[in-house]
Amino acid sequence: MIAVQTEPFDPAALLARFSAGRTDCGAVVSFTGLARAATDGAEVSTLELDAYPGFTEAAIATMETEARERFAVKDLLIVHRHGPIGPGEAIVFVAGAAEHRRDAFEAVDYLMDRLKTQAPFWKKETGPDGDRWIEPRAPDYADAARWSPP
Amino acid sequence: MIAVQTEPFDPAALLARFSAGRTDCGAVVSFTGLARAATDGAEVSTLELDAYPGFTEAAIATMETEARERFAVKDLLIVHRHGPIGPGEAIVFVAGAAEHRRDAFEAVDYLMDRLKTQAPFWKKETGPDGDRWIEPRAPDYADAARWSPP
Amino acid sequence: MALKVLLMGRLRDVAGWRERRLEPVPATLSALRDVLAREDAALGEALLGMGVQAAVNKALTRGDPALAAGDEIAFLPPMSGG
Amino acid sequence: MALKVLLMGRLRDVAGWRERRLEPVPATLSALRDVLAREDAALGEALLGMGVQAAVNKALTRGDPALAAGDEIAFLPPMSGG
Repeated sequence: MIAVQTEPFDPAALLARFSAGRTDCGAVVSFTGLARAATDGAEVSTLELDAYPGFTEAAIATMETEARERFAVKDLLIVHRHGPIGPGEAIVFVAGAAEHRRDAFEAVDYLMDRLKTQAPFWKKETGPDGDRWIEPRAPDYADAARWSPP
Repeated sequence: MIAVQTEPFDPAALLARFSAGRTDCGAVVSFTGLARAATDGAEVSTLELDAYPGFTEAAIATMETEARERFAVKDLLIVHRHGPIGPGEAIVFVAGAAEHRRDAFEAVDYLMDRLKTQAPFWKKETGPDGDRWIEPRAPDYADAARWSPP
Repeated sequence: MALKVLLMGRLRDVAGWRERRLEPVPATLSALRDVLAREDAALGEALLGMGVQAAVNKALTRGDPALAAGDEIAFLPPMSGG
Repeated sequence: MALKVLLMGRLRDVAGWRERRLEPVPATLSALRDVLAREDAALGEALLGMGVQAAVNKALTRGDPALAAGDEIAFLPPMSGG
Protein backbone atom coordinates (compact mmCIF):
# COMPACT_ATOMS: atom_id res chain seq x y z
CA MET A 1 0.00 0.00 0.00
CA ILE A 2 1.17 3.50 -0.72
CA ALA A 3 0.05 6.94 0.43
CA VAL A 4 1.27 10.37 -0.66
CA GLN A 5 -0.16 13.04 1.60
CA THR A 6 0.33 16.50 3.06
CA GLU A 7 -1.05 15.48 6.49
CA PRO A 8 1.50 14.58 9.19
CA PHE A 9 1.59 10.89 10.12
CA ASP A 10 2.72 8.86 13.11
CA PRO A 11 5.32 6.19 12.18
CA ALA A 12 4.66 4.22 15.38
CA ALA A 13 0.92 3.99 14.61
CA LEU A 14 1.76 2.89 11.07
CA LEU A 15 4.12 0.19 12.39
CA ALA A 16 1.47 -1.02 14.86
CA ARG A 17 -1.14 -1.35 12.11
CA PHE A 18 1.33 -2.90 9.67
CA SER A 19 2.50 -5.57 12.16
CA ALA A 20 -0.89 -6.41 13.69
CA GLY A 21 -2.00 -10.01 13.36
CA ARG A 22 1.03 -11.16 11.40
CA THR A 23 1.63 -14.77 12.36
CA ASP A 24 2.99 -15.67 8.91
CA CYS A 25 5.95 -13.26 8.99
CA GLY A 26 9.03 -13.57 11.15
CA ALA A 27 10.41 -10.17 10.20
CA VAL A 28 9.16 -6.58 9.98
CA VAL A 29 11.64 -3.87 8.99
CA SER A 30 10.75 -0.18 9.06
CA PHE A 31 12.48 2.97 7.91
CA THR A 32 11.48 6.41 9.13
CA GLY A 33 12.97 9.49 7.48
CA LEU A 34 12.90 12.53 9.75
CA ALA A 35 13.39 16.19 8.87
CA ARG A 36 16.64 17.36 10.43
CA ALA A 37 17.13 20.69 12.23
CA ALA A 38 20.41 21.24 10.38
CA THR A 39 22.12 20.03 7.19
CA ASP A 40 25.90 20.24 6.97
CA GLY A 41 25.84 22.72 9.86
CA ALA A 42 23.24 25.05 8.31
CA GLU A 43 20.10 25.50 10.40
CA VAL A 44 16.86 24.38 8.73
CA SER A 45 13.55 25.82 9.91
CA THR A 46 11.30 24.18 7.29
CA LEU A 47 11.67 21.53 4.66
CA GLU A 48 9.20 21.88 1.82
CA LEU A 49 8.52 19.07 -0.62
CA ASP A 50 6.69 19.58 -3.88
CA ALA A 51 4.98 16.62 -5.51
CA TYR A 52 3.51 16.33 -8.99
CA PRO A 53 0.02 14.99 -8.29
CA GLY A 54 -0.73 11.80 -10.19
CA PHE A 55 2.80 11.44 -11.54
CA THR A 56 4.34 11.09 -8.05
CA GLU A 57 1.90 8.39 -6.89
CA ALA A 58 2.32 6.44 -10.13
CA ALA A 59 6.13 6.47 -9.85
CA ILE A 60 6.02 5.23 -6.24
CA ALA A 61 3.49 2.54 -7.12
CA THR A 62 5.89 1.27 -9.80
CA MET A 63 8.71 1.11 -7.24
CA GLU A 64 6.51 -0.87 -4.87
CA THR A 65 5.57 -3.33 -7.62
CA GLU A 66 9.21 -3.81 -8.57
CA ALA A 67 10.19 -4.39 -4.92
CA ARG A 68 7.51 -7.08 -4.61
CA GLU A 69 8.84 -8.80 -7.74
CA ARG A 70 12.41 -8.63 -6.51
CA PHE A 71 12.07 -9.74 -2.88
CA ALA A 72 10.05 -12.43 -1.10
CA VAL A 73 7.96 -10.00 0.94
CA LYS A 74 4.44 -10.60 2.20
CA ASP A 75 3.58 -6.92 2.43
CA LEU A 76 4.99 -3.44 1.87
CA LEU A 77 3.87 0.00 3.01
CA ILE A 78 5.13 3.37 1.75
CA VAL A 79 3.81 6.63 3.21
CA HIS A 80 5.34 9.86 1.93
CA ARG A 81 4.55 13.39 2.98
CA HIS A 82 4.82 16.56 0.92
CA GLY A 83 4.20 20.24 1.65
CA PRO A 84 5.95 22.04 4.53
CA ILE A 85 7.55 19.77 7.16
CA GLY A 86 9.07 20.92 10.45
CA PRO A 87 12.28 19.59 12.09
CA GLY A 88 11.79 16.21 13.78
CA GLU A 89 8.66 15.42 11.75
CA ALA A 90 8.48 12.29 9.62
CA ILE A 91 8.89 12.71 5.85
CA VAL A 92 8.70 9.09 4.81
CA PHE A 93 7.85 5.71 6.33
CA VAL A 94 8.58 2.42 4.58
CA ALA A 95 7.83 -0.98 6.10
CA GLY A 96 8.33 -4.52 4.81
CA ALA A 97 7.12 -7.83 6.22
CA ALA A 98 8.65 -11.13 5.18
CA GLU A 99 9.04 -14.68 6.36
CA HIS A 100 12.80 -14.23 6.70
CA ARG A 101 14.58 -11.04 7.67
CA ARG A 102 16.94 -10.65 4.68
CA ASP A 103 14.02 -10.07 2.28
CA ALA A 104 12.45 -7.52 4.63
CA PHE A 105 15.75 -5.63 5.09
CA GLU A 106 16.57 -5.61 1.39
CA ALA A 107 13.12 -4.56 0.22
CA VAL A 108 13.06 -1.54 2.56
CA ASP A 109 16.68 -0.63 1.78
CA TYR A 110 15.96 -0.90 -1.97
CA LEU A 111 12.82 1.22 -1.75
CA MET A 112 14.64 3.94 0.17
CA ASP A 113 17.42 4.02 -2.45
CA ARG A 114 14.81 4.30 -5.19
CA LEU A 115 12.81 6.95 -3.33
CA LYS A 116 15.91 9.05 -2.60
CA THR A 117 17.01 9.19 -6.24
CA GLN A 118 13.84 8.67 -8.27
CA ALA A 119 10.72 9.63 -6.35
CA PRO A 120 9.14 12.70 -7.97
CA PHE A 121 9.57 15.18 -5.14
CA TRP A 122 11.52 18.44 -5.10
CA LYS A 123 12.85 19.55 -1.74
CA LYS A 124 13.66 23.02 -0.53
CA GLU A 125 15.22 23.77 2.84
CA THR A 126 14.40 27.14 4.37
CA GLY A 127 16.54 28.58 7.15
CA PRO A 128 18.01 31.84 8.45
CA ASP A 129 20.62 31.68 5.66
CA GLY A 130 17.95 31.55 2.95
CA ASP A 131 16.52 28.76 0.81
CA ARG A 132 18.27 25.90 -0.90
CA TRP A 133 17.07 23.13 -3.16
CA ILE A 134 18.18 19.65 -2.13
CA GLU A 135 19.05 17.13 -4.81
CA PRO A 136 20.32 13.56 -4.33
CA ARG A 137 23.85 13.36 -2.90
CA ALA A 138 26.59 11.31 -4.57
CA PRO A 139 26.18 8.50 -1.97
CA ASP A 140 22.47 8.35 -2.82
CA TYR A 141 23.27 7.61 -6.46
CA ALA A 142 25.98 5.12 -5.39
CA ASP A 143 23.49 3.35 -3.09
CA ALA A 144 20.89 3.15 -5.86
CA ALA A 145 23.49 1.70 -8.23
CA ARG A 146 23.97 -1.30 -5.86
CA TRP A 147 20.77 -2.85 -7.21
CA SER A 148 20.74 -4.51 -10.61
CA PRO A 149 18.40 -2.92 -13.18
CA PRO A 150 14.87 -4.34 -13.22
CA MET B 1 20.14 0.75 25.54
CA ILE B 2 19.38 -2.91 25.96
CA ALA B 3 16.66 -4.83 27.78
CA VAL B 4 16.27 -8.60 28.24
CA GLN B 5 12.87 -9.36 29.70
CA THR B 6 10.09 -11.92 30.01
CA GLU B 7 7.34 -9.27 29.79
CA PRO B 8 5.70 -8.73 26.38
CA PHE B 9 6.55 -5.41 24.74
CA ASP B 10 4.96 -3.21 22.08
CA PRO B 11 7.33 -2.51 19.17
CA ALA B 12 5.30 0.53 18.06
CA ALA B 13 5.57 2.12 21.51
CA LEU B 14 9.32 1.43 21.51
CA LEU B 15 9.67 3.05 18.07
CA ALA B 16 7.67 6.09 19.21
CA ARG B 17 9.86 6.58 22.27
CA PHE B 18 13.07 5.90 20.34
CA SER B 19 12.24 8.44 17.58
CA ALA B 20 10.80 11.19 19.80
CA GLY B 21 12.54 14.54 19.66
CA ARG B 22 15.22 13.44 17.19
CA THR B 23 16.05 16.51 15.11
CA ASP B 24 19.68 15.44 14.65
CA CYS B 25 18.94 12.16 12.87
CA GLY B 26 17.57 11.78 9.38
CA ALA B 27 17.12 8.02 9.64
CA VAL B 28 15.54 5.55 12.04
CA VAL B 29 15.53 1.85 11.11
CA SER B 30 13.71 -0.77 13.15
CA PHE B 31 13.54 -4.53 13.07
CA THR B 32 10.79 -6.50 14.77
CA GLY B 33 11.09 -10.27 15.04
CA LEU B 34 7.71 -11.96 15.43
CA ALA B 35 6.92 -15.50 16.55
CA ARG B 36 5.44 -17.38 13.59
CA ALA B 37 2.44 -19.70 13.74
CA ALA B 38 4.30 -22.27 11.61
CA THR B 39 7.89 -23.14 10.72
CA ASP B 40 8.53 -25.08 7.50
CA GLY B 41 4.88 -26.09 7.50
CA ALA B 42 4.83 -27.39 11.10
CA GLU B 43 2.36 -25.62 13.38
CA VAL B 44 3.88 -23.84 16.39
CA SER B 45 1.74 -23.13 19.42
CA THR B 46 4.47 -21.69 21.64
CA LEU B 47 8.03 -20.57 21.24
CA GLU B 48 10.05 -20.76 24.43
CA LEU B 49 13.36 -18.97 24.82
CA ASP B 50 15.76 -19.71 27.66
CA ALA B 51 18.28 -17.08 28.65
CA TYR B 52 21.30 -17.38 30.94
CA PRO B 53 20.78 -14.46 33.31
CA GLY B 54 23.78 -12.17 33.47
CA PHE B 55 25.63 -13.92 30.65
CA THR B 56 22.93 -13.12 28.08
CA GLU B 57 22.75 -9.40 28.91
CA ALA B 58 26.55 -9.10 28.89
CA ALA B 59 26.83 -10.73 25.45
CA ILE B 60 24.17 -8.43 23.98
CA ALA B 61 25.78 -5.37 25.57
CA THR B 62 29.06 -6.32 23.85
CA MET B 63 27.27 -6.58 20.50
CA GLU B 64 25.74 -3.14 21.00
CA THR B 65 29.14 -1.63 21.84
CA GLU B 66 30.70 -3.20 18.75
CA ALA B 67 27.87 -1.90 16.55
CA ARG B 68 28.42 1.63 17.88
CA GLU B 69 32.14 1.38 17.09
CA ARG B 70 31.48 0.04 13.60
CA PHE B 71 28.70 2.39 12.40
CA ALA B 72 28.06 6.13 12.71
CA VAL B 73 24.88 5.76 14.76
CA LYS B 74 23.53 8.26 17.27
CA ASP B 75 21.57 5.69 19.22
CA LEU B 76 20.71 2.00 19.37
CA LEU B 77 18.01 0.07 21.19
CA ILE B 78 17.80 -3.71 21.64
CA VAL B 79 14.87 -5.30 23.47
CA HIS B 80 14.78 -9.10 23.64
CA ARG B 81 12.15 -11.28 25.22
CA HIS B 82 12.58 -14.73 26.74
CA GLY B 83 10.21 -17.24 28.34
CA PRO B 84 7.11 -18.49 26.50
CA ILE B 85 6.03 -16.43 23.47
CA GLY B 86 2.80 -16.92 21.49
CA PRO B 87 2.41 -16.69 17.68
CA GLY B 88 2.36 -13.09 16.41
CA GLU B 89 4.07 -11.75 19.55
CA ALA B 90 7.33 -9.83 19.31
CA ILE B 91 10.52 -11.67 20.26
CA VAL B 92 13.05 -8.95 19.51
CA PHE B 93 13.08 -5.26 18.60
CA VAL B 94 16.20 -3.50 17.37
CA ALA B 95 16.28 0.18 16.37
CA GLY B 96 19.07 2.42 15.12
CA ALA B 97 19.12 6.19 14.60
CA ALA B 98 21.74 7.87 12.42
CA GLU B 99 22.32 11.03 10.48
CA HIS B 100 22.33 9.09 7.21
CA ARG B 101 20.28 6.01 6.43
CA ARG B 102 23.10 3.61 5.42
CA ASP B 103 24.56 3.59 8.94
CA ALA B 104 21.13 3.00 10.48
CA PHE B 105 20.33 0.13 8.08
CA GLU B 106 23.70 -1.54 8.52
CA ALA B 107 23.79 -1.27 12.31
CA VAL B 108 20.38 -2.93 12.68
CA ASP B 109 21.15 -5.57 10.03
CA TYR B 110 24.49 -6.32 11.74
CA LEU B 111 22.91 -6.59 15.19
CA MET B 112 20.25 -8.99 13.91
CA ASP B 113 22.92 -11.20 12.31
CA ARG B 114 24.86 -11.22 15.59
CA LEU B 115 21.75 -11.86 17.69
CA LYS B 116 20.60 -14.74 15.45
CA THR B 117 23.91 -16.59 15.67
CA GLN B 118 25.50 -15.46 18.94
CA ALA B 119 22.94 -14.17 21.42
CA PRO B 120 22.79 -16.57 24.39
CA PHE B 121 19.24 -17.82 23.97
CA TRP B 122 18.02 -21.34 23.38
CA LYS B 123 14.74 -21.69 21.54
CA LYS B 124 12.22 -24.49 21.63
CA GLU B 125 9.12 -24.63 19.46
CA THR B 126 6.16 -26.53 20.88
CA GLY B 127 3.36 -27.71 18.62
CA PRO B 128 0.96 -30.60 18.04
CA ASP B 129 3.87 -32.59 16.56
CA GLY B 130 5.95 -32.23 19.74
CA ASP B 131 8.89 -30.04 20.70
CA ARG B 132 11.91 -29.07 18.68
CA TRP B 133 14.98 -27.03 19.49
CA ILE B 134 15.78 -24.30 16.99
CA GLU B 135 19.40 -23.57 16.17
CA PRO B 136 20.74 -21.03 13.67
CA ARG B 137 20.05 -21.94 10.02
CA ALA B 138 22.84 -22.05 7.42
CA PRO B 139 21.72 -18.65 5.96
CA ASP B 140 22.04 -17.15 9.46
CA TYR B 141 25.70 -18.16 9.65
CA ALA B 142 26.23 -16.97 6.05
CA ASP B 143 24.65 -13.60 6.90
CA ALA B 144 26.82 -13.21 10.01
CA ALA B 145 29.94 -13.99 7.96
CA ARG B 146 29.23 -10.94 5.75
CA TRP B 147 30.68 -8.69 8.48
CA SER B 148 34.41 -8.50 9.00
CA PRO B 149 35.66 -9.66 12.42
CA PRO B 150 35.82 -6.88 15.05
CA MET C 1 -6.89 24.49 -26.78
CA ALA C 2 -3.58 25.58 -25.32
CA LEU C 3 -0.64 23.66 -23.92
CA LYS C 4 -0.28 23.43 -20.13
CA VAL C 5 3.32 23.91 -18.98
CA LEU C 6 4.45 23.04 -15.42
CA LEU C 7 7.77 23.77 -13.75
CA MET C 8 8.94 21.83 -10.71
CA GLY C 9 11.55 22.46 -8.03
CA ARG C 10 14.23 25.06 -8.65
CA LEU C 11 12.90 25.80 -12.15
CA ARG C 12 10.01 27.61 -10.42
CA ASP C 13 12.44 29.92 -8.67
CA VAL C 14 14.36 30.58 -11.88
CA ALA C 15 11.22 31.40 -13.89
CA GLY C 16 9.07 33.00 -11.21
CA TRP C 17 6.06 30.89 -12.21
CA ARG C 18 4.82 27.33 -11.68
CA GLU C 19 2.21 26.80 -14.35
CA ARG C 20 1.02 28.53 -17.47
CA ARG C 21 -1.03 28.02 -20.62
CA LEU C 22 0.77 28.53 -23.89
CA GLU C 23 -0.69 29.33 -27.29
CA PRO C 24 -0.06 28.67 -30.12
CA VAL C 25 1.13 25.14 -29.36
CA PRO C 26 4.75 24.52 -30.40
CA ALA C 27 5.10 21.49 -32.65
CA THR C 28 7.63 19.62 -30.53
CA LEU C 29 9.20 19.57 -27.08
CA SER C 30 12.38 21.22 -28.38
CA ALA C 31 10.26 23.95 -30.03
CA LEU C 32 8.57 24.54 -26.67
CA ARG C 33 11.99 24.86 -25.02
CA ASP C 34 12.96 27.42 -27.67
CA VAL C 35 9.81 29.48 -27.06
CA LEU C 36 10.44 29.53 -23.32
CA ALA C 37 14.15 30.36 -23.82
CA ARG C 38 13.33 33.31 -26.08
CA GLU C 39 11.13 34.80 -23.34
CA ASP C 40 13.52 34.01 -20.48
CA ALA C 41 17.15 33.12 -21.25
CA ALA C 42 17.85 32.00 -17.66
CA LEU C 43 14.95 29.55 -17.78
CA GLY C 44 16.07 28.36 -21.22
CA GLU C 45 19.47 27.54 -19.80
CA ALA C 46 18.01 25.88 -16.69
CA LEU C 47 15.79 23.64 -18.84
CA LEU C 48 18.93 22.25 -20.49
CA GLY C 49 20.68 21.79 -17.10
CA MET C 50 22.06 18.51 -15.75
CA GLY C 51 19.41 15.96 -15.00
CA VAL C 52 16.38 18.01 -16.05
CA GLN C 53 13.77 15.69 -17.57
CA ALA C 54 10.42 16.33 -19.22
CA ALA C 55 7.11 14.54 -18.83
CA VAL C 56 4.33 14.72 -21.41
CA ASN C 57 0.90 13.97 -19.96
CA LYS C 58 2.54 12.60 -16.79
CA ALA C 59 4.80 10.14 -18.62
CA LEU C 60 8.58 10.68 -18.71
CA THR C 61 9.75 11.30 -22.24
CA ARG C 62 13.02 10.94 -24.11
CA GLY C 63 13.91 12.47 -27.43
CA ASP C 64 11.73 15.15 -28.97
CA PRO C 65 8.06 14.14 -29.04
CA ALA C 66 5.45 16.05 -31.03
CA LEU C 67 3.06 18.13 -28.91
CA ALA C 68 -0.66 18.70 -29.36
CA ALA C 69 -3.26 21.06 -27.95
CA GLY C 70 -4.38 19.93 -24.48
CA ASP C 71 -1.04 18.27 -23.63
CA GLU C 72 0.46 18.82 -20.19
CA ILE C 73 4.22 19.27 -20.25
CA ALA C 74 6.23 19.24 -16.99
CA PHE C 75 9.90 20.06 -16.64
CA LEU C 76 11.47 18.09 -13.79
CA PRO C 77 14.84 18.81 -12.16
CA PRO C 78 16.55 15.87 -10.40
CA MET C 79 14.04 14.19 -8.11
CA SER C 80 14.63 13.34 -4.49
CA GLY C 81 12.21 11.85 -2.02
CA GLY C 82 12.75 10.52 1.50
CA MET D 1 31.85 -25.42 48.58
CA ALA D 2 30.58 -27.34 45.60
CA LEU D 3 30.61 -26.65 41.89
CA LYS D 4 27.43 -25.32 40.28
CA VAL D 5 26.70 -26.95 36.92
CA LEU D 6 24.11 -25.52 34.50
CA LEU D 7 22.78 -27.05 31.30
CA MET D 8 21.12 -24.93 28.62
CA GLY D 9 18.84 -25.69 25.68
CA ARG D 10 18.60 -29.25 24.41
CA LEU D 11 21.18 -30.46 26.96
CA ARG D 12 18.43 -30.06 29.58
CA ASP D 13 16.20 -32.46 27.69
CA VAL D 14 19.02 -34.97 27.27
CA ALA D 15 19.98 -34.92 30.96
CA GLY D 16 16.59 -34.35 32.54
CA TRP D 17 17.99 -31.59 34.78
CA ARG D 18 18.92 -27.91 34.47
CA GLU D 19 21.15 -27.23 37.43
CA ARG D 20 22.97 -29.20 40.07
CA ARG D 21 25.68 -28.90 42.68
CA LEU D 22 28.61 -31.26 42.34
CA GLU D 23 31.07 -32.42 45.00
CA PRO D 24 33.94 -33.15 45.10
CA VAL D 25 35.02 -30.51 42.58
CA PRO D 26 36.73 -32.02 39.51
CA ALA D 27 40.15 -30.47 38.88
CA THR D 28 39.45 -29.34 35.31
CA LEU D 29 36.64 -28.83 32.82
CA SER D 30 37.50 -32.05 31.00
CA ALA D 31 37.44 -33.93 34.33
CA LEU D 32 33.97 -32.48 34.97
CA ARG D 33 32.83 -33.72 31.54
CA ASP D 34 34.16 -37.17 32.42
CA VAL D 35 32.27 -37.24 35.73
CA LEU D 36 29.02 -36.27 33.98
CA ALA D 37 29.61 -38.79 31.16
CA ARG D 38 30.19 -41.66 33.63
CA GLU D 39 26.81 -40.94 35.23
CA ASP D 40 24.97 -40.38 31.93
CA ALA D 41 26.56 -41.54 28.68
CA ALA D 42 23.99 -39.71 26.52
CA LEU D 43 24.77 -36.43 28.27
CA GLY D 44 28.48 -37.12 27.96
CA GLU D 45 28.10 -37.50 24.23
CA ALA D 46 25.87 -34.41 23.93
CA LEU D 47 28.47 -32.28 25.79
CA LEU D 48 30.98 -33.13 23.06
CA GLY D 49 28.44 -32.37 20.29
CA MET D 50 28.92 -29.82 17.49
CA GLY D 51 29.02 -26.28 18.71
CA VAL D 52 28.60 -26.97 22.42
CA GLN D 53 30.61 -24.42 24.39
CA ALA D 54 31.32 -24.01 28.09
CA ALA D 55 31.30 -20.89 30.26
CA VAL D 56 33.11 -20.68 33.58
CA ASN D 57 31.69 -18.02 35.88
CA LYS D 58 29.73 -16.54 32.95
CA ALA D 59 32.76 -16.18 30.68
CA LEU D 60 33.14 -18.35 27.58
CA THR D 61 36.14 -20.59 27.88
CA ARG D 62 38.41 -22.44 25.47
CA GLY D 63 40.78 -25.26 26.27
CA ASP D 64 40.66 -26.99 29.63
CA PRO D 65 40.64 -24.51 32.51
CA ALA D 66 41.17 -25.59 36.14
CA LEU D 67 38.03 -25.48 38.29
CA ALA D 68 37.65 -24.41 41.89
CA ALA D 69 34.97 -24.70 44.57
CA GLY D 70 32.27 -22.07 44.03
CA ASP D 71 32.73 -21.94 40.27
CA GLU D 72 29.66 -21.86 38.04
CA ILE D 73 30.03 -23.97 34.88
CA ALA D 74 27.45 -23.72 32.10
CA PHE D 75 27.29 -25.95 29.03
CA LEU D 76 25.87 -24.04 26.04
CA PRO D 77 24.57 -25.61 22.81
CA PRO D 78 24.57 -23.35 19.71
CA MET D 79 22.94 -20.03 20.62
CA SER D 80 20.20 -18.34 18.66
CA GLY D 81 18.32 -15.18 19.51
CA GLY D 82 15.93 -13.07 17.50
